Amino acid sequence: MSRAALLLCQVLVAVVVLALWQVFTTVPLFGRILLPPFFFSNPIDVFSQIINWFASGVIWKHLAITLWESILAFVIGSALGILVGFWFARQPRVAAVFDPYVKMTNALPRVVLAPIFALWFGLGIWSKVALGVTLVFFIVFFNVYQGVKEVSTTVLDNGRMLGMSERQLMRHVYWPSALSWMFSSLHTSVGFAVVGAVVGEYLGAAAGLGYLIQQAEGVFDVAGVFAGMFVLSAFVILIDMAVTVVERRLLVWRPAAAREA
Amino acid sequence: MSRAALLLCQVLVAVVVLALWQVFTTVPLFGRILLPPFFFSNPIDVFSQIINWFASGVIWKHLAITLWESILAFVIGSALGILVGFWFARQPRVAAVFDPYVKMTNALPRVVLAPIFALWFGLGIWSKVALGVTLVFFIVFFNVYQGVKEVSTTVLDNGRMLGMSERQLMRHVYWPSALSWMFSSLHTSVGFAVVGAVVGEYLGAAAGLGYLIQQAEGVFDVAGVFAGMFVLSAFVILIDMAVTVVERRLLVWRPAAAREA
Amino acid sequence: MNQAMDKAKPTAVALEDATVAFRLADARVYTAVERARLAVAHGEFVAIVGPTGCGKSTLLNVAAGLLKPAAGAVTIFDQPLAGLNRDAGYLFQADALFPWKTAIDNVAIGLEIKGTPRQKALEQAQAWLTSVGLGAFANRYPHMLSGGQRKRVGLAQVLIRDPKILLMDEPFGPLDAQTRQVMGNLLLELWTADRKAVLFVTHDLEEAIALADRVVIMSAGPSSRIIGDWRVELPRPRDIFEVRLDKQFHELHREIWGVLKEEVMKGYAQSTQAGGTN
Amino acid sequence: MNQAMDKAKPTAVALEDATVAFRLADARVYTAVERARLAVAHGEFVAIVGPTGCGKSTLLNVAAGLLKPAAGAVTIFDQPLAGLNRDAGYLFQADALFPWKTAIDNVAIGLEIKGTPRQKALEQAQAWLTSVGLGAFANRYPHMLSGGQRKRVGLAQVLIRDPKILLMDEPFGPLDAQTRQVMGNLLLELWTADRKAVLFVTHDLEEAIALADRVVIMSAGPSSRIIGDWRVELPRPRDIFEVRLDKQFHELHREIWGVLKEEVMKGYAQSTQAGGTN
Amino acid sequence: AAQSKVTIAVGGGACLCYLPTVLAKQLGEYEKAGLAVELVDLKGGSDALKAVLGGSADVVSGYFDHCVNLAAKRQELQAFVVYDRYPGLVLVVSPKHTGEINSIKDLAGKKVGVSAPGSSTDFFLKYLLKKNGLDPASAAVIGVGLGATSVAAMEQGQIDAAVMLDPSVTVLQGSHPDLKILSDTRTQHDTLAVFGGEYPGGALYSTAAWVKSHEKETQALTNAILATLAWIHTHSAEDIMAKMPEAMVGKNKELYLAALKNTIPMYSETGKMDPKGADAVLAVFSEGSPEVAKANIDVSKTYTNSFVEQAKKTTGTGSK
Ligand SMILES: Nc1ncnc2c1ncn2[C@@H]1O[C@H](COP(=O)(O)OP(=O)(O)OP(=O)(O)O)[C@@H](O)[C@H]1O
Ligand SMILES: Nc1ncnc2c1ncn2[C@@H]1O[C@H](COP(=O)(O)OP(=O)(O)OP(=O)(O)O)[C@@H](O)[C@H]1O
Ligand SMILES: [Mg+2]
Ligand SMILES: [Mg+2]
Repeated sequence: MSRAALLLCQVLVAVVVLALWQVFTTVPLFGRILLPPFFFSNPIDVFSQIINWFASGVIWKHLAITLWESILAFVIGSALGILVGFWFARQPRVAAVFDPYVKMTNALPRVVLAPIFALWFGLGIWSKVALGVTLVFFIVFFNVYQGVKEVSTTVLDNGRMLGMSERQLMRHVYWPSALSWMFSSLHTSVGFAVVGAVVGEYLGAAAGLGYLIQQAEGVFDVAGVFAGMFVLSAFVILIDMAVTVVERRLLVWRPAAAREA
Repeated sequence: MSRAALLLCQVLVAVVVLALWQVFTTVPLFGRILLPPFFFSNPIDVFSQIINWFASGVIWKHLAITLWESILAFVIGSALGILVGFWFARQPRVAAVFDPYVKMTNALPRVVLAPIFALWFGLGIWSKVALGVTLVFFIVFFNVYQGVKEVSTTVLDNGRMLGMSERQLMRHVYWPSALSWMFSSLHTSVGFAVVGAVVGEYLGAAAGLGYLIQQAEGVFDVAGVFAGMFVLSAFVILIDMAVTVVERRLLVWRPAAAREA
Repeated sequence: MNQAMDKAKPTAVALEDATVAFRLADARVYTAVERARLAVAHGEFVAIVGPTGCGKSTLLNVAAGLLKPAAGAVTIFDQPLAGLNRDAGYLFQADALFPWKTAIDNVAIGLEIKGTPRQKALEQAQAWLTSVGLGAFANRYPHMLSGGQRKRVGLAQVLIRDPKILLMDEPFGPLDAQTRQVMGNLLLELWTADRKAVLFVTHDLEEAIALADRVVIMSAGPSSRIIGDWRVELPRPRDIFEVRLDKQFHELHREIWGVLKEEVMKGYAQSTQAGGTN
Repeated sequence: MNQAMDKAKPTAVALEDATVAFRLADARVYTAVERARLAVAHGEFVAIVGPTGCGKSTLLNVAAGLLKPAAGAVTIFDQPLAGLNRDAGYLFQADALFPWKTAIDNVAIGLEIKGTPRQKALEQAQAWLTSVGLGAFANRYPHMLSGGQRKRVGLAQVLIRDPKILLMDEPFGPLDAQTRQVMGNLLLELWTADRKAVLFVTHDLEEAIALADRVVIMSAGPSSRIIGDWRVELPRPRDIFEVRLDKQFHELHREIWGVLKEEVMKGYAQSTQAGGTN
Repeated sequence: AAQSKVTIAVGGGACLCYLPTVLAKQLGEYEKAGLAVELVDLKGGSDALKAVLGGSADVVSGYFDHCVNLAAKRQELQAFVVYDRYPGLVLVVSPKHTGEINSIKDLAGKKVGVSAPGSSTDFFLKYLLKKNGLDPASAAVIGVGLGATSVAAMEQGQIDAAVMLDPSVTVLQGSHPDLKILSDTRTQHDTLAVFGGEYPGGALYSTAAWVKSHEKETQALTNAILATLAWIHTHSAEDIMAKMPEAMVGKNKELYLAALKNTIPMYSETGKMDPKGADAVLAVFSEGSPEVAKANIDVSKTYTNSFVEQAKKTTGTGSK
């Protein structure tokens, strides 16, 4: 499929979804409206809200804050996840001892922890970053941990026989080998970083898209809520593209995708 | 390290953490209490609360509901993630077209969607399950998708030359090959399933641990909040153990972990 | 050098001026095989010999339908090949066993795919493992087997399916000389009983002559071509070991070896030049 | 059969009654090698030959320190071996290149690890690639190379480090006869210039005799033992091809072959019995 | 008799302002009235309301102001029994900033916490600012939630002041006896001063359609609440606490008791809507939301006192 055809298909999907959304929220089918507008608004209202935001410029401040929080959460969370993942994978004893605790921590509802984050990090961006980090960290951690353990034994033995120190093994064997695991987790966690930031704002903030969404929600302005989520999602795609570019660069050595049947 | 030594180390870690917690919340250090008990309670109170819950038996009902929600969310979310992951990996065109939308959806803050879940699934367990599913699904999906694409080309070609149909390739090649990817994501998502259920309850419910936690929070009973989270985490370990048992069984064919240096 | 093509039997595999090119990272193109012309009749045993890296595996991949030639055509039993070659069994040069299946399951899968009941497939698989000398290793996973044992499991995996066309890429490479002969005889036996078309890549010229009806020589890469095609007129049935004592065998060996040696040295010189068709 | 052990030179690798056992899935134990006794003097070239699956790779793994023997001792330069054998370079039987490095980077890494500046390491790596006939393939990733080409990159990767002990597991397996000889001569040249201890696994008895000072024969598994140890008294320096014309060569070959053939047939019969030491 | 099932969505069950709904269940008043009531706790009033609009619950126990707010969205909601006569919103100054802020006028340019932007607390703040001659937008509004987060923010002085509800206010008062309060609508005095009449807080309401089609249930609910209100005003705070579920009281009984004592005067004695209060609600919201201001809302449609009056006629309860 060419790039143009692909783009066309993608746009088509969007158009169909939006059209269905518009129809289901406005035209009664079988005597009732399938998606009550009070809960779902409708695409036209949502888009006019988005345009309104951008036209008036109010959105930029909020968007900038949320993006900044997301990026920080993403970078810090992934960095920690990668570091701890490598560390655990290379120190099986440490891993064995802490394993249950890591899993327990992963199951803590972050929303409940919000007051503690607010206490420690204040009501500014850092409490939101912290929330995002707690989501991103675990996703990346588990994958990197597994990725390092999946290194081919032969290749690893070769590295060791070539005289590599633990650090050199890291750099020349474990790291490149775990990369595809890592990137898989990064694609997942981009979304979660944003979710963390927004939920954090939602629990207490002075600005940001989460704040905007909450404000809209408070006055039952569903169009505003959806508009906020849309803007958010669009920017996630941008961050994800950046991740993909890095991924492509780092994984040039792979055989091209499996040949078509 | 023997099993006994390992267990000892694990208990030691717990003891140290609990001791520090107790000290920091009760004894002033450098003129101030590091962890204000108003936000952190202290281990003794938390444990007496837990014992109280179990002694009086009130916890069972809530625990049962939350566990049931978590397990449903985990099973449904993983099943969907695996199915869609496989489907996308095998249908590169479908994947290319829907890729941005999947990523956008992953970035939607679930908390904001709670009212819609309530609308569709009612206030019973299913709206919580839905919330959990939206977390679990993406984690599993991204990993399975990547896992299927990582299948060794030679082994895949061999399967194809042996005359396997697409379904047989699935069963004999893609599935076993993607298993370790899948299990890695399952370990992550066990925690997220529970988080989803609890957050769902936290946002609106008549029972469940999230409900207990919310009530405790409402009256500033931090011990209750922590107690709830503890009970939760403990049960996550149990679910995770079940996952590990299945994993061990399905992955018997792997070479034992890399030899020690 | 007698360019041979048997017109009586149907052609199982025919490459017609097949050219294979690989795209390299820097957008350059490496032509591995150029205008290869090769026809294997049904029931014919063709050995391919050539210097390392000349394109033997590439040729088999083309015949298997795993690689599409950039130019030229591939026909299988006179049908143009689209997609995979469903009539062929392929023993890969690299390790291609399913690491998650035991030896016996690896072998049995070839039958199970066709719908043979599992129990029966396992019985036959056990018989096949025994023929390749691995009867006692049925329950081992591939990583618990030695290199030569893995190769033999692979051999059994391909043979159990009884394909009409056999593509074999150095099947006896990691085996000792003695086991090689046992396996060679096994292969010949099968082939004699139920004539298949065989494309057999090997580095052992003696083996090639001992086994094959025709020996095909490829030139050194890049742009490797088929530069020789000898018919081996030794009588059948042959015993691989005894056939080596035949005088005709030695003559043929000397003749082919002369061509081959020259070719290898040329290839070595070529590929050594840094900055060549990298 | 002259059991040989040169007492003058220091011993580079010594296995003393090394027994290697693998735990199988069902808690049974498979004894691959039993009480192997082998001493390789510094500067000695020892070839190991044996039926497939007898335990040759296992023996090298033990000498490399990758496998701990269940019983017996391993000493390297008269020091008991704990952990990895840091003096050894190991060319693995299986493909062990780093798939994420180009051919030249794969070779250069051996030097970079020691701290050689990258530029210098690359220059030397290019020189090594050229010696193994791959000067023009420096920028290829392993998956873009043929089986024989990958093996040669691996060879260069090991040789560039100039290790005191060389462990080589079928290094020339996937090469054609001609390239094999070129590589063999290259190896001999290096070894002559700067005598190393070499442990060389091969299935080609002629190659073993042509290259080695001693040829060691292993019995068929399970519980494989070293059953023969021949000193090759052919004069040095040797040309691999010409040495085969020597009369002594043929005598030795016949002698060893006799033992080996019997052993292989025994092994084949043993391992075929289903329900054996599975 | 077969009991009818009613699901009540509570907008945050822990808030003392919703106590009568829970207490009625504890006292068994619903059963006496012939209802099987399930209480479902939601995070906030607006979530409770959405649950009702979405059909997963029947009746909201939440702040009346949502009825007015939603009238602007052409959603017809109707309150039928009001159990809080004061809203219970308290404007508190952070202990760290006591010195700087002495009156509402000092809030200009400060950071003021509300439970969430767009919530009742937010509108209350804007109304107060306006009433004191300030621009409603002159204070920076920060969402801090209702619970521990808001207490933390106040304790640490991350915000200068906040609109809070009980028990948070009592918690702060406990640790800071000199806590500065700018407006305390838990009391009759401040409520009258701010709104010029009783101001409806918590109420039971549902969609007008539901009320119309479920008169029997509505009446039963009204009766139950009225009975509970009567019970509250004839018993001590300790008695009330003893009736409440343990999980809702928590371990800190003194705190709960103190908060409860602060709150008891808030509970309505009649269950009736004061029409002036309803107008005040509209005024408050018109201040903060142009949409409400423009909507031409007929407030009288958003509540009905007929069920309370009916209850009085038949049982005589609630008329103290
Ligand atoms: N994916 C690829 N990209 C680029 N070049 C390739 C690729 N695969 C193979 N080649 C090149 O094509 C040529 C032929 O490769 P092929 O594997 O067919 O050799 P071969 O004859 O099988 O060699 P050997 O005996 O060593 O296995 C080699 O020079 C190799 O480097
Ligand atoms: N991990 C393992 N678990 C169990 N058995 C093993 C394992 N590795 C090797 N073996 C067994 O040990 C024996 C020796 O294996 P090894 O790889 O040393 O053979 P080899 O002499 O190198 O054979 P080849 O020439 O085929 O490479 C074989 O029978 C093999 O099945
Ligand atoms: Mg090849
Ligand atoms: Mg071996």
